[in-house]
Amino acid sequence: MIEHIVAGLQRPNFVAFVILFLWGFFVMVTHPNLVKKLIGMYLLQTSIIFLLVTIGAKKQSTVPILQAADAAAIATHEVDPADYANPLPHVLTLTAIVVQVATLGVSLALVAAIYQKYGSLDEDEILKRIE
Amino acid sequence: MSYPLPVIIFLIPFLTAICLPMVGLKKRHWCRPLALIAVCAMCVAAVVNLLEVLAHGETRYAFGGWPISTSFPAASIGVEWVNDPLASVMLVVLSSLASVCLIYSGPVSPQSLGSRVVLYYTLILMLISGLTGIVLAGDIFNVFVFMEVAALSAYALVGIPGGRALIVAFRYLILGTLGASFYLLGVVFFYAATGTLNMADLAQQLADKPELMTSKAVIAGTTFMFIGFGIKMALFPLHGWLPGAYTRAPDAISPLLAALMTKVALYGWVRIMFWVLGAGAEIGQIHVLSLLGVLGAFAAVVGALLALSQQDVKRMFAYGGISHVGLILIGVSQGNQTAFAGSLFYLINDAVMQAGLFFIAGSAIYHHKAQTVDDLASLRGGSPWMIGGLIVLALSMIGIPPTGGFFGKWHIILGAIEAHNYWAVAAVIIATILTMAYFQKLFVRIFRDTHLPSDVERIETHPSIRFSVAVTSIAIILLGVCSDPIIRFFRDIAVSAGM
Amino acid sequence: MIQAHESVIVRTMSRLLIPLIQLFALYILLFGQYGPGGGFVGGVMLGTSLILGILVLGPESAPCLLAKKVIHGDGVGLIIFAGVGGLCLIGGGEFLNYSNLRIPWVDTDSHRRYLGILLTQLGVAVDIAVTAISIVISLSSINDSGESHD
Amino acid sequence: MTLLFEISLLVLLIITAAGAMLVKDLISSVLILGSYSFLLAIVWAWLGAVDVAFVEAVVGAGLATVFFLLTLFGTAPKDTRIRRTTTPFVAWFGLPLLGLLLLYVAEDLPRFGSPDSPASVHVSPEYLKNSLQDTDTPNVVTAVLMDYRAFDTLIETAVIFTAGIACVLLLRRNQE
Repeated sequence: MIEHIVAGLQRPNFVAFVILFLWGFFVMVTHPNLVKKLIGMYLLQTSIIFLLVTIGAKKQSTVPILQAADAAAIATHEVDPADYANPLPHVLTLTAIVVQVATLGVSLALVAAIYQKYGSLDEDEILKRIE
Repeated sequence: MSYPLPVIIFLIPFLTAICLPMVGLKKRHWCRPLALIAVCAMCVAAVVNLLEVLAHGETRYAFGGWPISTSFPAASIGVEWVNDPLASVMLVVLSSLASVCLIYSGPVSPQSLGSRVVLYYTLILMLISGLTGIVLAGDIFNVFVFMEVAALSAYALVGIPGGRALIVAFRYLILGTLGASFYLLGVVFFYAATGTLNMADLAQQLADKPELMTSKAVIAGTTFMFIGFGIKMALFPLHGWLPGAYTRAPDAISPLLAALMTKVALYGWVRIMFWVLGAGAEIGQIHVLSLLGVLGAFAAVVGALLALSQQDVKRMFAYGGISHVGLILIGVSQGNQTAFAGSLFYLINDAVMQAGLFFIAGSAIYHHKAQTVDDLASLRGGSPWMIGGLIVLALSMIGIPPTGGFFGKWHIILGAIEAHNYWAVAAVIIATILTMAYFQKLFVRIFRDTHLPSDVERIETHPSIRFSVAVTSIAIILLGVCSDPIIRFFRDIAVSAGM
Repeated sequence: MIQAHESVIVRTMSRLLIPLIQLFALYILLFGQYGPGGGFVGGVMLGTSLILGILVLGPESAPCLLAKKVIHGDGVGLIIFAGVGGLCLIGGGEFLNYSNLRIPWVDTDSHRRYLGILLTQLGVAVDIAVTAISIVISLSSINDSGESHD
Repeated sequence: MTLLFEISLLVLLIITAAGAMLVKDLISSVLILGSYSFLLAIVWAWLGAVDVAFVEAVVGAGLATVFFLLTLFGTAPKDTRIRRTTTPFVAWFGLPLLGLLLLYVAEDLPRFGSPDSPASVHVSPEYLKNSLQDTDTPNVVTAVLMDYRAFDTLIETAVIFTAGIACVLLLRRNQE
């Protein structure tokens, strides 16, 4: 069991993902302040995207934009996928980042409407003002 | 050119939703009829699609026409839709219930919307097209994006009445986004382990390389996807958002959410569980199906127990829905054809029952301002038709023969006996008894005082409410009467699911 | 709405910056196929240029009035995107299969797909810009409502 | 790019995230979140995802911070200072356990940057090989985003459209 976890620690990216994911999850679920919850939600979503892109990354690989010089190589199908980063995770990340901001927009609209009605951003304060 | 009907079914509500804000700028009163026409057209197209699929079997639709230049078996290059019998049946149920809910939402919609009623109907149509996408999707990342469309419109629709609804909507948003993020994490783990996003291709990868099934990445992916779907389908420990959301939502939206949101999430999990992972998946030597059954049993019993202790009518029906999700999970996890067919049939019945119950709860509030169980008595004097509908739906919720609910439960119990899981049979029976108890509490309050209260004069219920309650009650009885061919139809779906 | 910023420097600088941001956004949008960038980034930058006008130059300024007119076109970007997809469907291919776009002077499939990608990027950019501006206007109209009723 | 640069970038990332979550004043924690997004954009650029770095810088640091600050300017200043919160015992015990479980899972994930990991062998070579002939667009990410998986992006734009409509529906209830 221990050597599995030590093997896990060899990957700095995955360790960073785990720390961000759990901390964001913790703040998002337990913090009383509504805006702080949203900051935790933001970090949770960015940590998942961070893991997605680290899976697509390759050592010694350039940006997946085929330069004109490669046009000849591409014509004869010798594009070596190893020297370009994997484009698919980047597409999923673009979609996930924009979903994240859309969710953030709606949640901040809800927070603004709640503040307009109850005059506070703190959950316990709001619950007191409901009765 | 592959068979375009599924895309047309999706495009009808989608394009109407896009054009509604433009149309609504000038002609605000046009948007409700336009939305109704769109959903009814979608219903007709879904029935035609069902007949087509029954005649010619499953069809696949590759967007952008992308399987052409590759050697891959499935079109894992582009995004793909799978239009198999189960998906087309779900489409028919989804579109017919959505049209009945839209008819019902005429008089009951929140009145203080003013010019924003256009956006209200846009979001309803976006919710319906999002759910259609989940039902038809053949690509796990596509399911995530459709889930976000449906979820975002649901958060805003729940928050419309303002005041306490906003707080409940915010809680629903936090838990919903948590669910979607866990699902995305599951997708990331599956992508890391197999490199593909297409369900058919993923299933083939997992079948070709057996050691992949027991690799920790796939097990973690399955767990995260299950937690994500668990939150979306309000499985018992993760159901925190559902009672508040359905109670505080506007009365026109509660039936739409109650009937469709959790059921489509359950359908999504069944599709991934059986068509992608295969029924033999294990999480660390614990057979996933038995784990699922235990969680389902726990959810069924505790859901019905919580429903017993509720005072608010809508909250009681919401907890009833949670217990039914648990019941369906019990059926799905028995691993044999009878229980699987029974639970899918019960899924359709439960969608119709939940819609009907929330129609009645909404009409009680609309006509008699009857919020809690105690003041339902005025319903008896005011609108006897509603009481008739309530009796039929209660029979189906408990599971009495003429209604569809009985046949679903009956096949789940048969399947559980067949699989020798007697604790599952016990859980189903306990849940039934508890459901009987809380409906008995409901009917005692209605029929307790023998003399008719004199001051309650006969209220003429709104025709569209009477129509929607009548349609759901008749649908429940029809489902019950012709349950045998439907169950046989679901049995050969179970065969294709690898049972 | 948020009142005009009090310091002259901020107002004049932002009045200078807005056209530059828009120019750069258009460059990013149109050259999204040759380098990094594209529909999403170009759209957000177009939106941000008008958001700068709303936040800094006050309600009566030109960018703010333009923004108020723009937010009525909610679904235009999505209509462009789904319209291109629909045209391919009508043209006889699958939905969003750009090689079926019936464009008269274009003959090779790959060039049709190139134009299809360009059109959809425009659709995405318009949609994101309009939504960003509409969310900012909604969020900035919280405190001027004063009384709260539900 | 020595390993030292990568490790320091990740450490900086976690420090800014910690700052964003621990700071008591909401407005400063939002601004630290903006710097977190900026650092994340650098991390994307280092991982070879240039398009994503661009979007993260514009959308993450730009738009998200504008949304946060607009909401906070709408509230009274007394609300932006939040009180001390006590972390429940289960958090100190449960979260590290979850972390160890996740690290235990990490062993089966492909090694960072290995060119023969399943993700970069199975489907993505097709994109790299065919995208220039099929779509004439050198930027493979845009080709995949707008053509191969165009339906995802269409629904993605629908998500943004829905978010815009939802914000108007929730907030602008007093215009008419």
